[in-house]
Amino acid sequence: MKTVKKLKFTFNIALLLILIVIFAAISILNPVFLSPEYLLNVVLRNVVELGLISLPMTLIIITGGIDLSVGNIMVLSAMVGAMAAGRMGSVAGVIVTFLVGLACGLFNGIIIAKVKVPAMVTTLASMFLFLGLTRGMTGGDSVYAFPAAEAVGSKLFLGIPVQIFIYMICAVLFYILLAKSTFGRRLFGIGLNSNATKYCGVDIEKMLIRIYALSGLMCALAALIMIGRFSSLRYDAGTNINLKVITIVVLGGTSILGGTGDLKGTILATLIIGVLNSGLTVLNIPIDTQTIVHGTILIISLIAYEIVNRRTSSKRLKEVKTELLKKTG
Amino acid sequence: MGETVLELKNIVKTFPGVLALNDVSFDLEKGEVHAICGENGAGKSTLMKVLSGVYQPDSGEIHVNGQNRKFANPMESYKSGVSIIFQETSLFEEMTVLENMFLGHETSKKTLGFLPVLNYREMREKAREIFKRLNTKIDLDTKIKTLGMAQKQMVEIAKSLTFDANILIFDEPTASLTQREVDALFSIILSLKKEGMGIVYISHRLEEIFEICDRVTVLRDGQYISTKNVGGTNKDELVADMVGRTMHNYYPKTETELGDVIFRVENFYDEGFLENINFEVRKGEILGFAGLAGAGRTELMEAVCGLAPKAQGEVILDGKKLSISDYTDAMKEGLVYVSEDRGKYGLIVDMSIEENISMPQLKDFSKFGIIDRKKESAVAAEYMKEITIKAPSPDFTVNNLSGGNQQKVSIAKALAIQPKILVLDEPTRGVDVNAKAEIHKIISELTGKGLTILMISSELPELLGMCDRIYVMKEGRIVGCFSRQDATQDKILKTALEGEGEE
Amino acid sequence: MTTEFYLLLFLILVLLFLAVFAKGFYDLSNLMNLLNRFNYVLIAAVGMNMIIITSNIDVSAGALVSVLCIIAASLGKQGLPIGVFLPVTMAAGAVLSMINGLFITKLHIPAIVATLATTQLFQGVLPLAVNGSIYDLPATFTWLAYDAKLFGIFPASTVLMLVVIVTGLLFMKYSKFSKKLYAIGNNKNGARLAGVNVDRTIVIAYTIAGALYGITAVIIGTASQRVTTTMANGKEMTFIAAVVLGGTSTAGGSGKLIGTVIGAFILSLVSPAINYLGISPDWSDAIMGGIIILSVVASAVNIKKKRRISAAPGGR
Amino acid sequence: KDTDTSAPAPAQTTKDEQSAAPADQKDTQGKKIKIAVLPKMKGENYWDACQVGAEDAAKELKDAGYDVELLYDGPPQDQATNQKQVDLLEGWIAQGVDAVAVGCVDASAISPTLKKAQEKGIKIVTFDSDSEPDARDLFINQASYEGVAKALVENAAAELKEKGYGPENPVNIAIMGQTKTDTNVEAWNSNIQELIKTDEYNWMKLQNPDSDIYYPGADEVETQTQAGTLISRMGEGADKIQCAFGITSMTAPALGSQYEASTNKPPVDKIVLTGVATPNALKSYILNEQNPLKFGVLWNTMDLAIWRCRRRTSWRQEISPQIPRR
Ligand SMILES: Nc1ncnc2c1ncn2[C@@H]1O[C@H](COP(=O)(O)OP(=O)(O)OP(=O)(O)O)[C@@H](O)[C@H]1O
Ligand SMILES: Nc1ncnc2c1ncn2[C@@H]1O[C@H](COP(=O)(O)OP(=O)(O)OP(=O)(O)O)[C@@H](O)[C@H]1O
Ligand SMILES: [Mg+2]
Ligand SMILES: [Mg+2]
Repeated sequence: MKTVKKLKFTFNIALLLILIVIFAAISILNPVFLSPEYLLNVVLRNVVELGLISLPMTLIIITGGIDLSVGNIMVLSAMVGAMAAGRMGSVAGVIVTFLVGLACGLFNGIIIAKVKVPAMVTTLASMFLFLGLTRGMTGGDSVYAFPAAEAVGSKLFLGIPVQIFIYMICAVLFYILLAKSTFGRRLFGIGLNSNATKYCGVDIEKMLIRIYALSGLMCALAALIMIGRFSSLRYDAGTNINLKVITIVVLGGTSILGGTGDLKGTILATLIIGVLNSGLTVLNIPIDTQTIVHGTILIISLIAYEIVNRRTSSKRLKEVKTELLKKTG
Repeated sequence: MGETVLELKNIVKTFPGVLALNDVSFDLEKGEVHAICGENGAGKSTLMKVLSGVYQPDSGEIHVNGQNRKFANPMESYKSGVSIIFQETSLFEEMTVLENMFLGHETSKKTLGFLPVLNYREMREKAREIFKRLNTKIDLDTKIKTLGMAQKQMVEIAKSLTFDANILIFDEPTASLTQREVDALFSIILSLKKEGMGIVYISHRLEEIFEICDRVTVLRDGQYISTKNVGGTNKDELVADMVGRTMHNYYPKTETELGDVIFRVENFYDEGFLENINFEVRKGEILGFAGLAGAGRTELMEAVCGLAPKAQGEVILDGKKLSISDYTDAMKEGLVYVSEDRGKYGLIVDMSIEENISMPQLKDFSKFGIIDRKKESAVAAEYMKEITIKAPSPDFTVNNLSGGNQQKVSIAKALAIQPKILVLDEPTRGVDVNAKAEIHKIISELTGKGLTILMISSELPELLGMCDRIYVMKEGRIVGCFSRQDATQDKILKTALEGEGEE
Repeated sequence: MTTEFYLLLFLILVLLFLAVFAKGFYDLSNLMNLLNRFNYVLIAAVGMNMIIITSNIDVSAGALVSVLCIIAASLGKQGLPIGVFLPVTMAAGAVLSMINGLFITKLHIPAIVATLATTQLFQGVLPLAVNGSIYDLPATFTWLAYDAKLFGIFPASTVLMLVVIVTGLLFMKYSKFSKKLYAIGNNKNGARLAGVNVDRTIVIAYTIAGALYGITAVIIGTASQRVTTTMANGKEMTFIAAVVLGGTSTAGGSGKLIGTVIGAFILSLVSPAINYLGISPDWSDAIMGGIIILSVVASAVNIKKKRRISAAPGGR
Repeated sequence: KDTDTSAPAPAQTTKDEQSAAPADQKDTQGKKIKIAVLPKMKGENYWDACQVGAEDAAKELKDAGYDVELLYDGPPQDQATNQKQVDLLEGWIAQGVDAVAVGCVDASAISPTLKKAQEKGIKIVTFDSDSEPDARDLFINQASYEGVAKALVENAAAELKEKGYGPENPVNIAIMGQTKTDTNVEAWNSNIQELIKTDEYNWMKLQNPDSDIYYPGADEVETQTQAGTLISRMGEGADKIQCAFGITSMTAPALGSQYEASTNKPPVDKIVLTGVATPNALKSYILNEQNPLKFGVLWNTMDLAIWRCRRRTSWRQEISPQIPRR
């Protein structure tokens, strides 16, 4: 793992550089971008939902899994929550939102862990299921925000949008969880070799169910923020989110094959996507071109990662052999 | 002997940072079985992969049947008469036996004069013929995943015979076979030899070399060392060539004073796998488990350690009945299992030594769920010293260690759990002579410190050399028990095959 | 019994159910409408099936089909007949999809990520290349959907589909190439050792799939006189779902084409079927999701059972 | 402000209003004016026509001596969500544009951002589909909600009667909307449903709102396939549908084209198709005698956009253009 860690270190620096370059370029081209109000209220605020979901998604991808249904969990939980809020008040709305998110996550987790259906297949199917449920239940109409959602989605605290604080707290917690805790270590174990991890006495099924459920909960949180921010939400609001979140995680240097990755990368990638999204808009670059920029940056980073990866591992292998030779004589 | 069918001259092969083969030469005659031996990483497999076109040599020449050849891929070498059965199986689990045998060189006929269409009938006939020659029956349309190890091996051999090869290479074919299957394999090798085939045979089991080989070539660290007639050498001499020094004691068993019965398994049972298992072991004892592949030894030990959820029965440790529902429970009680398959179940090879060692009991290495990396490192360093793991530092990635050292890491990992009973499943599989002896020494020392060891092995000499008592298993039952004094290779084999013996 | 068998059984039950409860479902016009939908899903799913068998995946399929729709339309707009724009679109599909294959094999980027990236390129480049969508397409363009009817009944796209299925079934059984696909999906290294040129095979699989996407694009595009730039975006999930429902494992190496055919048919059936039952088509996604989940769960449980039996000693 | 003008103004209004622009010339001349136009989606002909119109208008204004910069962007068709619209709006607000014209995907979702823009002194015009009334300065309603619904139902009824239907021979109808969040389309939809409850039209029946009102979403292929299913349900008889309304610029042409594509077409003299779309999109179906799509409510969105740009200097009145009829 040491090689991997060294590699991550350099890759994160590369990400940071990309972020700085993009940031600087946009600020020079249109100084409006630099206004603190725009940075806080638009640039950051707009990526909070994506950022929140990409945290648990990083964990899931590290275990070698994937969740294609996150966006749809979001909208389903927000919708049922909003319906409940309409009948039973705001508090009930929040509780129901989280319960639905949790239930969706558990549903995915149990099928993946217990029935052993591949994550990609399970969440592809549940993507259709959750999307369809939302669509069928609303008949295509919007659901509307309720006070508790507005509190996290459209209010300020100390002049800064509330959701930014929420994101920062979650990011720190997830960082500690993944990088420092026993839970995180086990996640890496599962991603690198789930059999061997099981033979270390780790209950893999429970771990997997937990992270998918956690993902469901984070989706519910993001959903509250989102519906609060927009004051209403339609059934198809989540569909684009699924692949976007995966893009962020992968851009952050987490291997889709599982076993390597860290949250610093994911957080940096979230910021890059945020700056790009809002930055290109201020530059009046049409949405289509923005899509190309996203795709290109993803490809460049993948290629860069591959090159860094190959270079480091072959260099490392050489070092290893010489070290071994010295040691064993 | 006959004509030379294969000649490798001055082969050099480097990988990034590794000189895998340094000026190695080798030749094979018609109708001979030529062994290659050497420690792990000596370059045996690499040499054969160069020969069969998997790798291209940096320099050197390959002469097959008198012609100078360069193979871009294995298919080319197959077609010129060299067939290889790789160390790691290269079968396709979801495909049928027939599809596997002919993959990449299917016979086809032209339909409409131009469209090549697979000719299943011809392939089927050819396959049947081959299996008749091998004296085996396998349904050609079953998927590989439903076959057992031995049958898979048989398919591999059958596959290699689908080419009109006169040179056949076996790279450690017996690593996952047991005695009976090995015997069957040997009779096939002998009959192929009679047909005039030249056979290259790679194995870590020196006994096998003396049983069927004519000549033996030794490699060490990618260097050619020697070629000898098997009749004119002996085991010690071979080993000396392999490790570069003379070795005397392969089984350094130290006699220890046995304590009272510490661990008992009673009426153990797992539908379809295990039947009425009873055994006991005394403190400090090394208890062996012999049996053919699939006899259920691994299954038994996994079940006892809570790794098979459906098994039932009583496990009594220190007079206390344990209730074990999963492996975590077993570990807590001091019952620890070291898997036979290092890469798959034993270690997370992409993690460092310290991370592997702490993995089973992360709780002990953490405060409030946060891992104490200093403690991890310190504990790992201790074990590295204790059982001499050759690695620069505890944060060294396991992947970069040699097989023997990897095995030692998995033992260290088990020891860190502070076991009372240590279960070692095939602790020296695929490990070279030198490392093997070291591991045996570690095992001996551990019992000296009062640890009790259950050891599964398919190598009878190892069991005979190391164990105080040996149980024999067959089809999920214990069919015999021998004390160190009574046990002989013949008796154990007979019991394992026929199921009789003193119970 | 195989997954395909159970699926077929399920399909027959559903069809019987519809015969009783969905009045008018078996009207010729509805059946043909159903076929129309089935045609394009299936043809793309055949390509997707090949890709998934090699244990890769293509999430760019939807965006790519959108690109191909526009290519077809921009040719069709000039009055070129289908005899020209179909092959050209297929060729374009082959080339663009080959780029995916090259990304994956040459740069060693996992398929899902590589195609995720190219999705964004395809989606972005399109609106730049054509400003807005293409309208007022001539009768030569819509000929396939409007006028080309075999025996005055069967849409010609159905003929295209039948050709693809029959060729596909024969190809998967009788070609050397198909064995390579399965071999790669099972054991990439093993395939390499058996002399299979893994990279080239994967690239070819993507290329063939791309050509099939071309046919799908033409069927989708010619359905009306306008072709928009986002025509098929998001459809990749339907294609993948058809393959998965048909019993092909996303881990690769297994799965039969006939399963994909049945899977695609079941998925195409859902929306019209529930509409004829008096339910809003809004529920169709939920029902599709439910069917896929039930199917994969059932076969996973089945496999588990089987494994247990064959692992019993003595039973070898 | 009151948004609904029930009587459609005559088409000539457009021409008359041209003279209004120079009146305000003094306060705006010399100053750079940034006008942003945000359609519901890009890549769909109705909206693409708006873009052409907007560009023409911008050019015209430039020719008239104004320093106008036009920003035109919107979500791609498959991502016609309020999130995208809000993202774009935020960018424009930050740049300090002078006016924004929006066709709202979802009225309630976009209104908070529109209000924020208003607070910054940006003039907000909505067109096609309105926001919440207090979030904009002006709503340009191409056609009054009742007007469109009335035109559709009136014409359909006339046509149906020609084909032998009437109070003694009732018909079943179906409606194809797009999504439930389109303010205008939903208003037409509910007006149609109101109208067919009146004595005059109560022989036109919506049997089952669940299965007979379609919401295919913004997806082109889904729209086509659902239209196909609908066409296959049409024909003679009480269990069939005789009249289909496609009340968006995507669904009306889809009905036309799916009819052409259908095998075993329901007889042209037994069913009626109609809808709302641009003239170009329906032209060929209307011209085809074999297609039951005989009329549609048509208008020219290009003029709509021209007009909007021109109007921005004088906000005084609400305008409704004529609904041209065939
Ligand atoms: N693809 C490769 N890349 C880099 N190094 C390699 C590669 N294959 C083998 N090596 C190295 O070449 C050396 C020889 O390996 P080889 O597999 O031939 O050993 P072996 O004698 O077959 O050992 P074993 O008994 O364990 O099978 C080893 O040091 C090994 O690490
Ligand atoms: N050679 C084989 N042929 C068929 N099946 C096998 C073979 N080896 C293992 N199995 C299957 O694996 C299961 C587990 O066998 P297990 O590994 O417990 O036996 P073992 O005695 O430990 O064998 P080994 O010596 O390979 O470790 C058996 O029930 C059997 O079905
Ligand atoms: Mg080897
Ligand atoms: Mg075993």
